[in-house]
Amino acid sequence: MEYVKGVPLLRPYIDYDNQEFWLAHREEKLVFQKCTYCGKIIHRPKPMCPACLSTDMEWIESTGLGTIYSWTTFVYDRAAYPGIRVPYIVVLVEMSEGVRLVSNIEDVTSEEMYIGMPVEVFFDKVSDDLTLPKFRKRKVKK
Amino acid sequence: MKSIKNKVAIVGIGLSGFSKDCKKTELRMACEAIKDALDDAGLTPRDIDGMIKQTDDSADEHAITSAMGMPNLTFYGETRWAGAPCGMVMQAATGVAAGACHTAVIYRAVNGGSGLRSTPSMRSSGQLSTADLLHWAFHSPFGLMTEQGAVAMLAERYMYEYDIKKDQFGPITVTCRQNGAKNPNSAYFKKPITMKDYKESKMVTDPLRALDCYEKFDAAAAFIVTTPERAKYLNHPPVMILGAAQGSVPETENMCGYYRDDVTGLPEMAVMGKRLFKMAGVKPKDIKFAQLDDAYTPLVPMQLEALGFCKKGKGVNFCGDGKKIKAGGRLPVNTAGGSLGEGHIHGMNHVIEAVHQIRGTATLQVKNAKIGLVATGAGGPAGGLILGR
Amino acid sequence: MFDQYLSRRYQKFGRPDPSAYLIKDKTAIAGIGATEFSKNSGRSELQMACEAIIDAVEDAGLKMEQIDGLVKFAMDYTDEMHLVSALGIKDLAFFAECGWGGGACCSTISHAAAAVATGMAKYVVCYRAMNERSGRRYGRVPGVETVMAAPNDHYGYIMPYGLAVPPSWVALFGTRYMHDYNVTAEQLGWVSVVLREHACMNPEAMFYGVPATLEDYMASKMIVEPLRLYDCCVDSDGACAIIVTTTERAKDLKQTPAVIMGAVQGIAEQGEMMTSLYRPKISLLPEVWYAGQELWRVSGVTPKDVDVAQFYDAFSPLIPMQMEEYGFVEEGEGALFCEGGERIRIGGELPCNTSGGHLSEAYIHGMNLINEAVRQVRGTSTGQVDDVEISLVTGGLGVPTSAILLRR
Amino acid sequence: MTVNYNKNEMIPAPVVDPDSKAFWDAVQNQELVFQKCGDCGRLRHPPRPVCPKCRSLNIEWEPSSGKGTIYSKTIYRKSPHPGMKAPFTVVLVELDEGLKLISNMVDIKNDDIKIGMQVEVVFDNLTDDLNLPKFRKVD
Repeated sequence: MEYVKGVPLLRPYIDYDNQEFWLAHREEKLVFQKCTYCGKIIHRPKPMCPACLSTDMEWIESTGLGTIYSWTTFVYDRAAYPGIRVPYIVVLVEMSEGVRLVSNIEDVTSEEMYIGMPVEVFFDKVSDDLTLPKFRKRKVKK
Repeated sequence: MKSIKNKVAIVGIGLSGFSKDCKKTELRMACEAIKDALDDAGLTPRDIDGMIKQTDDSADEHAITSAMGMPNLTFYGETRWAGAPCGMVMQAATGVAAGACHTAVIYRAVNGGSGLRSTPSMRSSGQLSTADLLHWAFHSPFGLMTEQGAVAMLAERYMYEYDIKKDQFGPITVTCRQNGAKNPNSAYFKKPITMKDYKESKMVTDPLRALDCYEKFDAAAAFIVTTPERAKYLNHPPVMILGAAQGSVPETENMCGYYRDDVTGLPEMAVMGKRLFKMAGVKPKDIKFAQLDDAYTPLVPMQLEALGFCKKGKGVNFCGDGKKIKAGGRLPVNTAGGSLGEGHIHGMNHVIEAVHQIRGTATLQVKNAKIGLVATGAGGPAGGLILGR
Repeated sequence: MFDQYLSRRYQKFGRPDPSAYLIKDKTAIAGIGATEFSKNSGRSELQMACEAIIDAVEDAGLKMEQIDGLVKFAMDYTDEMHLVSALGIKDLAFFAECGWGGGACCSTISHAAAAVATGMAKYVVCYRAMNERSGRRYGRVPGVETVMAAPNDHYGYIMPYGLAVPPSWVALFGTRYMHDYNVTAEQLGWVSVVLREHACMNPEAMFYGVPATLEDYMASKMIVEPLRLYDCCVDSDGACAIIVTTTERAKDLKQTPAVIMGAVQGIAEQGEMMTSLYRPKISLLPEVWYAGQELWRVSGVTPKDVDVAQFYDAFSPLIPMQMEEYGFVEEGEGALFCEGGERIRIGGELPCNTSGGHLSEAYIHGMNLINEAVRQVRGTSTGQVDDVEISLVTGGLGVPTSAILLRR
Repeated sequence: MTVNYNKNEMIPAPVVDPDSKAFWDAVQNQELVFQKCGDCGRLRHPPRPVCPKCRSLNIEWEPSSGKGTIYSKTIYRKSPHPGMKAPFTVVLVELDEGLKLISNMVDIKNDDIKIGMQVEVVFDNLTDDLNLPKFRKVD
């Protein structure tokens, strides 16, 4: 993926509910919220567990493994984020923890993409203060 | 005449404390206040099928239904402006009375004190609207950029027309603070003030002193309304909605209806009040207590006039030295302290205090508090409620 | 959590009894109004709103002084207090807002109907005015400052990856939908082609006189895979206004009342503004299913009884997806239903978007669809369906949705 | 001047939309004009697209006499904007035509501004492309 210099990077909004998620990326960790009370794993981070209304949450580190649930390719520059050169692929990854995540996939072309493709996380240091979890195709041992 | 009178009841209330920095997101504050209101009523999130929010709030229906596990809502909407608390109750009540939903939650959560108040959402008013342009373009180039200044302009003329002397608004804020000093949830608990403090308070926008104006806080509040039938099975005796009304007239602008003949009248409050009393079938003399919009002291006498508690121009006389508006007076006002004496959450706490009064659970309980009035949105689109048993 | 929806069990317990539903048959749409639809209106949104409301008031045969309620889109840049001043509305007794962009269109009707049914107001105007083409276009990437705001914190999870525009959000659903149910591009193409046919009958439509074939569709520019240009709605400037009152009052007015049988809203769990990607299954639209269940429950009719439908069509895959969730066809069979176009044409089994819809008439956040549904009931549409008894409109998708059912 | 501007900061300029453009264009040409209904002749301010009395969309612009009285005022003790130095007074002027307008006063001390004072319009040339209508006491 090629970023266009000079176009502002779009960054996450970090608040009290989600800061652990975003700050973990700097240490190259992907974490998800887990309800301490009922054990439900949640993404996106929430202030309260929707299953039991507990506000006691912990953060667990993800295995980083998942499969492609859906994807789309940006081919037309006027209907795309100008900070990334088209074509680029956005994927919806289903993680082994059972939660989903939006991200990019690298080193794969649009023609090679398919739903169900196994992927694994890596961390892309986009700028000094922004590291994003992204995905690569993963070889599955038979 | 069809009406929602006696068809809808307030059955649950939740109110956070008032903090200068609560270190929580507005979403979390909203969820906690709603949970408190549900617990108060004896309901769970799955019982909720209606939701009304204030347009400017960042915590929206999606975020709350997802965070709290509400499977589906069938009636939801928004109201804007300072009249919102009563307007939101009215909007939810129309949904319940029309059978579009059964049990609705109304909430607000604002990080006003910590300054973390997020910008209004893109889908509401992230950008100035055409109408906002109209409003601000004719004021801000001349430095009129704050609510305080906007209200001061009304107050100055009000004083001129009715020969009101300097510091005559003081007893209002003193009364609110004295009420708040007895309320453990108040930001000013055990911190009453006297007229001396008021007179020493610094002038901010003449004629308003700092103590004439509310302070900002981080706070959240929620209420739950349902049908009287369901209310029977819940924790508290229902607080019935006897009247609910909104009002807006030409040349209403938020805190600055400058372009009409008389700027001191709160005409939107007057038309709202007329409808409100008519629906409830009562008169101002039947009202045992009133929770009035006290974001700025001059708005209190103006409301007393607009709502018919006294004649035009006599509001300040009515407030006098505070005797008539104290608990035990002829018309106890803002018995928990209101915006000036409890804390500012845009009038939501006014509704909650009215519910406490009717339930008989207020810290400064008014005797025989069978029927009370709440007004919100003085100096803008107005909302009002008359609550009773 | 989602089990109730996935097992398609609608929780009727605890819902108000249909006999308590005061909106059905007792409320009606008495007037509709609109401005022209264009690429550049050349005037303020406030003026557009005023013009549409004046048009609707005249259409109903009312006087402006009689209007005592306003329901706006929360997103609309004109607000009720300035409209009251501009139009000289004397005493506004009811005002409310409905959120979520196009999801609000039928919501406004639901709130207005609740207000008139309970006596809180007599004549309520619902309106939408947008210079969406000449002003701020939704198809473009929002500014950094918008992404950084709390109400849009969900953007933080998608924007840094370049998932930045509405078509791409729908594209993720579209990919999965096509995968799950073996949907072909041609099947979606028929939706676009038939709506264009309908627009060519409607002189008010932006695409009047611009027919398109399936070949044109397939050749149209890929915007975000799998969405082509012809899958996307037409950006437009315009305004619409609708007057809701009681059926009793409407009978004394100028037009045949379009009687409201149901006006419902739906907002389901784990929703997000157009990116509800974290649900167990995303090729479905749970809020639509909920709205549908509620609509059929309160109105007492079934999808079979509907003569003509205006489905919210910001993007073409949304029409077959809605047909499934509203129960017109089985799950996964929507696209097959649209194939060839016969069934959704005027004269077909379920004529859809008879004025051209958002794809080909104009994109006024669903309000132009309501106007068309009313015209179908009155018998005055340019794409009139024979003997319309019952007419359906649905609200925006991927957001909290809404729907109304009208009858003669 | 009763408003002292901070020359290093931006001065808050009006935002103009299609409804108010004619008003602000006239101000740049040192004219104060008000909207007049092209059909019933009713004057109105601030500008809006429709006549609230007869709902006509026809608009004319009528030059103002520029004369009026102070209707109300407030003094900002703390500045709400870095471009303007406190204290300064904002006035609500009632013009002889019966319309009201928010503005500032020139050549007068804050404490000397009184309700009922007779005033007339002057144009304060703040920058090359920004004039604002302000008022001066008439003796």
